Amino acid sequence: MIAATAAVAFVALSSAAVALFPRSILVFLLFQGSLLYAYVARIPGWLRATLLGAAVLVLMPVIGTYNGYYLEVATQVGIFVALALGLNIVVGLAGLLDLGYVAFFAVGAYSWAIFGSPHANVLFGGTGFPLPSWWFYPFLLIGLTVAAGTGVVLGLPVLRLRGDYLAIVTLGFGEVIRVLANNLDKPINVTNGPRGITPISRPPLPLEVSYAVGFYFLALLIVVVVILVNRRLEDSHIGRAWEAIREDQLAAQAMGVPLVRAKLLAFASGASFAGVMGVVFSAKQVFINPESFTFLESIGVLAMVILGGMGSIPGAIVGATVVTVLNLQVLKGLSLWLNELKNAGVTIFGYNLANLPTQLEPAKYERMIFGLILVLMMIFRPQGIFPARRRQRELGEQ
Amino acid sequence: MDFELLVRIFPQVLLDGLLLGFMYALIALGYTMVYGVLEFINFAHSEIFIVGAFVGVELLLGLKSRGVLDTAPWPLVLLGVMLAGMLASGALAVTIERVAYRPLRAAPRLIPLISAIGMSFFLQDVIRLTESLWRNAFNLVYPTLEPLNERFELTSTLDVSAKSLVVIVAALLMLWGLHALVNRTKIGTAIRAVAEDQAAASLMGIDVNRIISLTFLIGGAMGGAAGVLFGVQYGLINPYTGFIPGLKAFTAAVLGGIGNIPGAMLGGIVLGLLEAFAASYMSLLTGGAFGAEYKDIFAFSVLILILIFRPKGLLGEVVRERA
Amino acid sequence: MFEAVDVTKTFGGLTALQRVTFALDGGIASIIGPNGAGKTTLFNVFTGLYRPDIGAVTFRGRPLVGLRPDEITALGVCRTFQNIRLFANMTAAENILVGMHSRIRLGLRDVLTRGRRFVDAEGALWQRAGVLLERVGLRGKGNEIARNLAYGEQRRLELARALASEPALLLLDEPTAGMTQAEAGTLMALLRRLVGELGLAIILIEHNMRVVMEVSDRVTVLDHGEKIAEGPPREVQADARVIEAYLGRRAATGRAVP
Amino acid sequence: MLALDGLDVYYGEIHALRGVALEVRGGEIVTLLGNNGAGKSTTLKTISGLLAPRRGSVVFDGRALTGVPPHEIVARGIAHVPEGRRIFNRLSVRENMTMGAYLRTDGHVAADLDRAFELFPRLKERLTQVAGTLSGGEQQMLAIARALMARPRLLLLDEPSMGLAPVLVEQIFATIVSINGQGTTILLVEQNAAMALSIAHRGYVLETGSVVLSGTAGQLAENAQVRRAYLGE
Amino acid sequence: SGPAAQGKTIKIATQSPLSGGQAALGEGIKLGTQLAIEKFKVNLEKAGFKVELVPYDDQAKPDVGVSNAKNIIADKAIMVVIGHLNSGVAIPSSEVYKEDNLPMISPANTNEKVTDRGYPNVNRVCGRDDVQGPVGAEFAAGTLKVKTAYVLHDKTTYGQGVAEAFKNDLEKKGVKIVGFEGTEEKSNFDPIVTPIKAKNPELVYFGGIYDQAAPFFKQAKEKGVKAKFLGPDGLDSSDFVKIGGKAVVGTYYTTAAAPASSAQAKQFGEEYKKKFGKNPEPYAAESYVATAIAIKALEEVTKGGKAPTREALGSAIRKVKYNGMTGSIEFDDKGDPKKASYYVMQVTTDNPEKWSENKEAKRLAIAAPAMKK
Ligand SMILES: Nc1ncnc2c1ncn2[C@@H]1O[C@H](COP(=O)(O)OP(=O)(O)OP(=O)(O)O)[C@@H](O)[C@H]1O
Ligand SMILES: Nc1ncnc2c1ncn2[C@@H]1O[C@H](COP(=O)(O)OP(=O)(O)OP(=O)(O)O)[C@@H](O)[C@H]1O
Ligand SMILES: [Mg+2]
Ligand SMILES: [Mg+2]
Repeated sequence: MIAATAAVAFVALSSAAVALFPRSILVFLLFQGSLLYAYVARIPGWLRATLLGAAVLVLMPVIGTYNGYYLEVATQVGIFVALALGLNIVVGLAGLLDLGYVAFFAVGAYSWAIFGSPHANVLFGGTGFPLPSWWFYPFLLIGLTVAAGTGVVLGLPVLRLRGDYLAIVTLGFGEVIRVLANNLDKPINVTNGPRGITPISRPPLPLEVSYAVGFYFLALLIVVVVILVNRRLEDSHIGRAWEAIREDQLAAQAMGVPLVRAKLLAFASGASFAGVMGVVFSAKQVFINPESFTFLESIGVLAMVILGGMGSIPGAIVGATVVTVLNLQVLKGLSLWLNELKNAGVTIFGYNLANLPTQLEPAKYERMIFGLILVLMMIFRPQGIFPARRRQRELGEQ
Repeated sequence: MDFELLVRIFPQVLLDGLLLGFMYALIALGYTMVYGVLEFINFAHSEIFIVGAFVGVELLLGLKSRGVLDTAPWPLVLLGVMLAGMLASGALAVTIERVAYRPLRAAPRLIPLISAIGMSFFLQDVIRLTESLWRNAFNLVYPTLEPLNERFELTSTLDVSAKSLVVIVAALLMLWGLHALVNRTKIGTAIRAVAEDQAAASLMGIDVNRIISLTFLIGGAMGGAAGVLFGVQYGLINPYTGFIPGLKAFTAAVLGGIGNIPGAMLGGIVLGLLEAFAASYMSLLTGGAFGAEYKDIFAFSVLILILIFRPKGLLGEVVRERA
Repeated sequence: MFEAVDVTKTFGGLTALQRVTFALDGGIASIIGPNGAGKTTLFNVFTGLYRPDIGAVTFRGRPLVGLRPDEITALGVCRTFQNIRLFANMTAAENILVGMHSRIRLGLRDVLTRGRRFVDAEGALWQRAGVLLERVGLRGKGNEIARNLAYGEQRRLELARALASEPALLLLDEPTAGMTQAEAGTLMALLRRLVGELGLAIILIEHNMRVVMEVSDRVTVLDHGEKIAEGPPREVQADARVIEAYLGRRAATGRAVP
Repeated sequence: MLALDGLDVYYGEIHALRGVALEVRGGEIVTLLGNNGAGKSTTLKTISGLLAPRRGSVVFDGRALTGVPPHEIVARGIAHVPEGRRIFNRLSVRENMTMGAYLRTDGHVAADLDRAFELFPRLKERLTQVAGTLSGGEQQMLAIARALMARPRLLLLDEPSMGLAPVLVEQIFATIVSINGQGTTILLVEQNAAMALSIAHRGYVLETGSVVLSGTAGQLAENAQVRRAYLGE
Repeated sequence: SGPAAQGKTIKIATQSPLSGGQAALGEGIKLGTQLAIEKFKVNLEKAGFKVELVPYDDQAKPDVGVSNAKNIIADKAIMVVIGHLNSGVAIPSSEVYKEDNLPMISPANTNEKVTDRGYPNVNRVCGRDDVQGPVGAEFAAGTLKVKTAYVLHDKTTYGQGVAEAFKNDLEKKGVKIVGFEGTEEKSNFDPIVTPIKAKNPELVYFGGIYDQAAPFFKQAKEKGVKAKFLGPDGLDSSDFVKIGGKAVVGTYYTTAAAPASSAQAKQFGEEYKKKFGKNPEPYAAESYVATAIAIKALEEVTKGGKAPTREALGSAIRKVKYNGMTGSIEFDDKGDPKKASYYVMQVTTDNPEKWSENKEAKRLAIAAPAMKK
């Protein structure tokens, strides 16, 4: 009862605080913290669902009207949550280390970018493109299919490989896709090379909502579907087969698990999530070029999965949220705050920050702190934030 | 397609590829040593490598500003600088293991991988911070050791610079030394024993932690030496320079069969040759439709092909899976 | 029902199996032989993990050579491993459910829609897992992580997992290794029940001679990859070559068999 | 020589040893019997320092071993042949043997090598073979020979007969007796109770982490409970 | 001083990569802006405003840039953004700025698409790829009179864009292109140099930035390539000779920044060095100019102590006539400089301290192309 009151109060107060102080990153963090609290607190299931539902369906868009930046952060969190959940299947459940995951994201993104922009005219001639903007919606499916197909095409030859050999091949594949995107403006101009493709059509939205809100809900909707699919897969013979492969591939096969088919399915479903989000990403950005699909991006998603807790759905969600929020919000907020102190000429320990040499500009060291946080998290919580838990089941024992 | 040209530059391209390959091989040794013992990819090795390069450049710049760089005999200078680089990188590698990997030894394999990635980010910016404060610049240029720039014309279409020869000789020496150490000495045997079974090794009286530290020391020192040679060869370094060669070297290590020292060498050379031939020939062969920009695609595609047919790398032992 | 003809397998220069012929129509057949004789290798050939250089293996008239291990399991041949290979971080019950994989007739669509069919089927699977656990004496351990089970329990869980695939032929590789004599006895009783109640055929690799003598209908002896003897337990036990290569003098002179 | 007292050992939450106390005197063969999971291996691992007890003491030659890392315990004269042999598969037989003598700096290593080969002539024939390709019995011999290279005064053996053909089991037990005859004290964990009791001087029976029975080998062999549970009668 | 404005803060934001591999260039943008703010803020301060710099690190990643952009438009005190380094970040981020009419002045984005979208808030002070490339071609064919050329670029928007423009124009002028390639390589150019040497062109053009161009030219020279070297304004940094040494003396580069021997440019270089202890990176000068323009426009819209609005500032920027070290700048209706002066410079010495003494080889004034429809 106390927990329930606390949770409701926490969420309500923190969201009110965001409305009052729309620019305070600390307050917004508090709001995010309240959601996490509502998730872990010992409160009735319906209350948890109501609180979280209200937060993401109502409060977040409202907050977005006070400060669009938060909605952007939330949308990007959504994109990365879907990516992390996809990679979680491949790495967390099936145990296949994929270091080139972002390639599938790229495939999805380019599929809409090419046809949703005038660029396709260069490719096919004529003036028929961009496709009418409602095509965006069918393309969610097309992007999914193309990415899944790419997953299968990559998977077929390489899934024989184990462990780090697979890792290096996927890394290579990721690079191949990126370099291809960067180079396929010649001899035929498919991707427009480094100059990228723009303008990419945005989908028509119902009820005249703004794009910011529209993309937020779109991302949210996809995340919900992805979570649902993820849970159903995980909690079935397919998910169990993946885990068995992760634990002992030879024994799994000897117990009747068709290795190639199961692995391909893992690759394809992981890839398809990335593909869908790629389509959304390209429309949201209006412009894409290969710089969004580097190796570091793949590493980032992997860090989310492991930080959250390998093989765990809540883990992947929280991992993606933490890394994204850390990168886009906390570290940025920190350096902006330090910058303000500096501009205001605040003195600490007798040292006037205004004299801080430019070498020590806080904004420059965000990645250093991110790296440090990764190391510390691994050392102090190696199992991840929300490690996978085994469900207890009723069995047919008399 | 200009066939005559293709033939004419062939020896030079071969040499270019070999040189690049030895460079990769040198860096790959660090990955392979660590992988051999702990079975994990030390992503921070590229920074360990580049720290060697930075220590080297600082020393050379120091010597230069004191005006002794051109008077001291160059082999001595080079050797001294390399030793310093090796020491620094080795010490750094040992420290990283102590701080960021040892607490995670019992954790699943991907955990130290992420820790290593974090370390890699962290170190890049620490190097940058240090150099920014110290020199107010972090793109540093290696002072030239003039005698090393000399070029020898072997034929009218083939020439080689002294520094390239130094890289090749140093790489061969180090590879041979390391191979001998690991396979012919008691310490080397202990390293292999720890690699296989840490608990059993400790029951032999082997101090597992010390052996692992030693492995990082050796791997790091090799990285440091490679860093200095890299700087001498290519001239320009910054804190982020290590990343791509590091990735390539790691690829080379895998290609050769990770954990295998001659494999690292072979993998490096194969990758170097692939890249060199792709970069030099791609444009010639396709009449300009594809160019040097495709060299990585070509290299990675061949890598994938090789691994499909030899899933444990070129020299990787097929560790048999017994049921 | 099961037949292997002229199975030969070499590793590099080493001939691990040399023209081994083996047939079984039911009951329990044991394979014994010195360490390294090729017993486990024979199992690996039977279950598709190794492809023989020469020779044919058939089960109910179907050739097995060239099939993948999972296909062989689906046909009704399943095994346990000499060094226990459970899915260490999954629960005991989940281990068993993986064993049922080849018998599950649900598609991706059922999984994603989670309809009636799926829910019913899934419920039945868990139900059956409980029954199997009980059968091997692991009642109440279904939700334990496999890694945390005691060694003997793990051996029995492996057996349950193999049974979950509803095999007609079960291959057991040293199932009593590391068990006390009493525990081995319990396991033997279980095996005999399985043969009796389910009509299962079993091939058993064992070094525990007491077990071999007690449960086998027939014993095959391998040495250096070749079959050196075959027949009823008593006969084989008295074979001079078997004593020489495998049993040792003490066993032959009739003193306490270990 | 070795005394354990009130040992409590945990694997995370699992309480594996509960107040185990036992003693091994110089020159003895002492055997430890018990069902699967009784805690026999855990006991040996605690002695050799692979596991740290939460409570209780291990005293060897009058000095406490608690908190001493495994490699130093080897230096004090205890060698442990672990469950499942754990030889170094990728090292040659000779290299495995040199690892056994890792800590030794005296000049008698070569002589000890010859002595080990007298005991196990089979190993001498396979000197350069990669250990992973040895047969099971040969691997077991190697594991024991390797431990002897440390010149231990106390040898801990964990199920040396597991997975071995009967003829090899006989050989191994004969070897244990002969090692003991040359002055090495032995603590033997065995599933094959009959064999173990036939060569041991004394024995202890463990059940779910506690010592429930102890006595001379003869007494134990006569004990009804032991006969039922471990001798299979 | 206008009491109405008393205590009001005007923030000028920069967005550029401050961490990661492109940090050095991104930092140049930030520092150029910082210098300009300190130098030109007096009038605004007199009017009662406090002027602050807010540097953002876009990590050269589009998603980070966009999220920063959202944060920037939410901070109502930010009046203008100076940035970005990468067109790939600038284009999606400026979509966000446009939502709130926040003016952006780019010091470095040469991609045609940046301004060709015709947004009223987006401007740039740098040249366009399709202008600078032809300037180089004009010089190569007209002045150097080369017959054969080899073109290499760095596979970035900038490098490839300018290289392609250069190549196309050069071909039209009848020069034979013996090779056209891209590379992401940063250290080892051996395999690229080998065929160049064999083909023996009269000119080698590198479309890209000094940190790649210098090692490339250096290795080419050392390997015996005898061609003349030419490149775009990415080479305009004293680090070019610091890295390349003697080997790159004689290299030509095109730039919109006036020769540092011009009084303004010289002063900028000295002040920059005094303040930050190093020579300006490429784009530092452009950022300085962009900031100066922004401040000039700010002075205009705050006349009489009025609080500035983004919209007003946007149109004020379009009206600014600025004469600085990159020549006189006036924006056309797309936000491109109406007429850009270009200089072709030649490196005269390997002493980085004397970078400013590089020789002017040619001067050209070219108008930006009108918006394509
Ligand atoms: N994958 C492999 N590669 C090379 N040699 C192998 C392989 N598998 C088995 N062998 C060799 O084949 C021979 C037979 O091995 P196998 O495991 O079948 O023996 P086994 O009869 O089961 O012995 P044990 O009773 O000790 O388990 C041995 O010499 C073994 O080393
Ligand atoms: N690594 C481990 N993690 C968790 N629990 C363990 C671990 N090793 C052993 N145990 C548990 O500790 C208890 C004692 O195990 P131990 O290995 O000492 O038994 P044992 O007497 O040697 O049995 P066996 O005859 O099967 O070898 C058992 O319940 C076992 O499940
Ligand atoms: Mg076997
Ligand atoms: Mg045990």
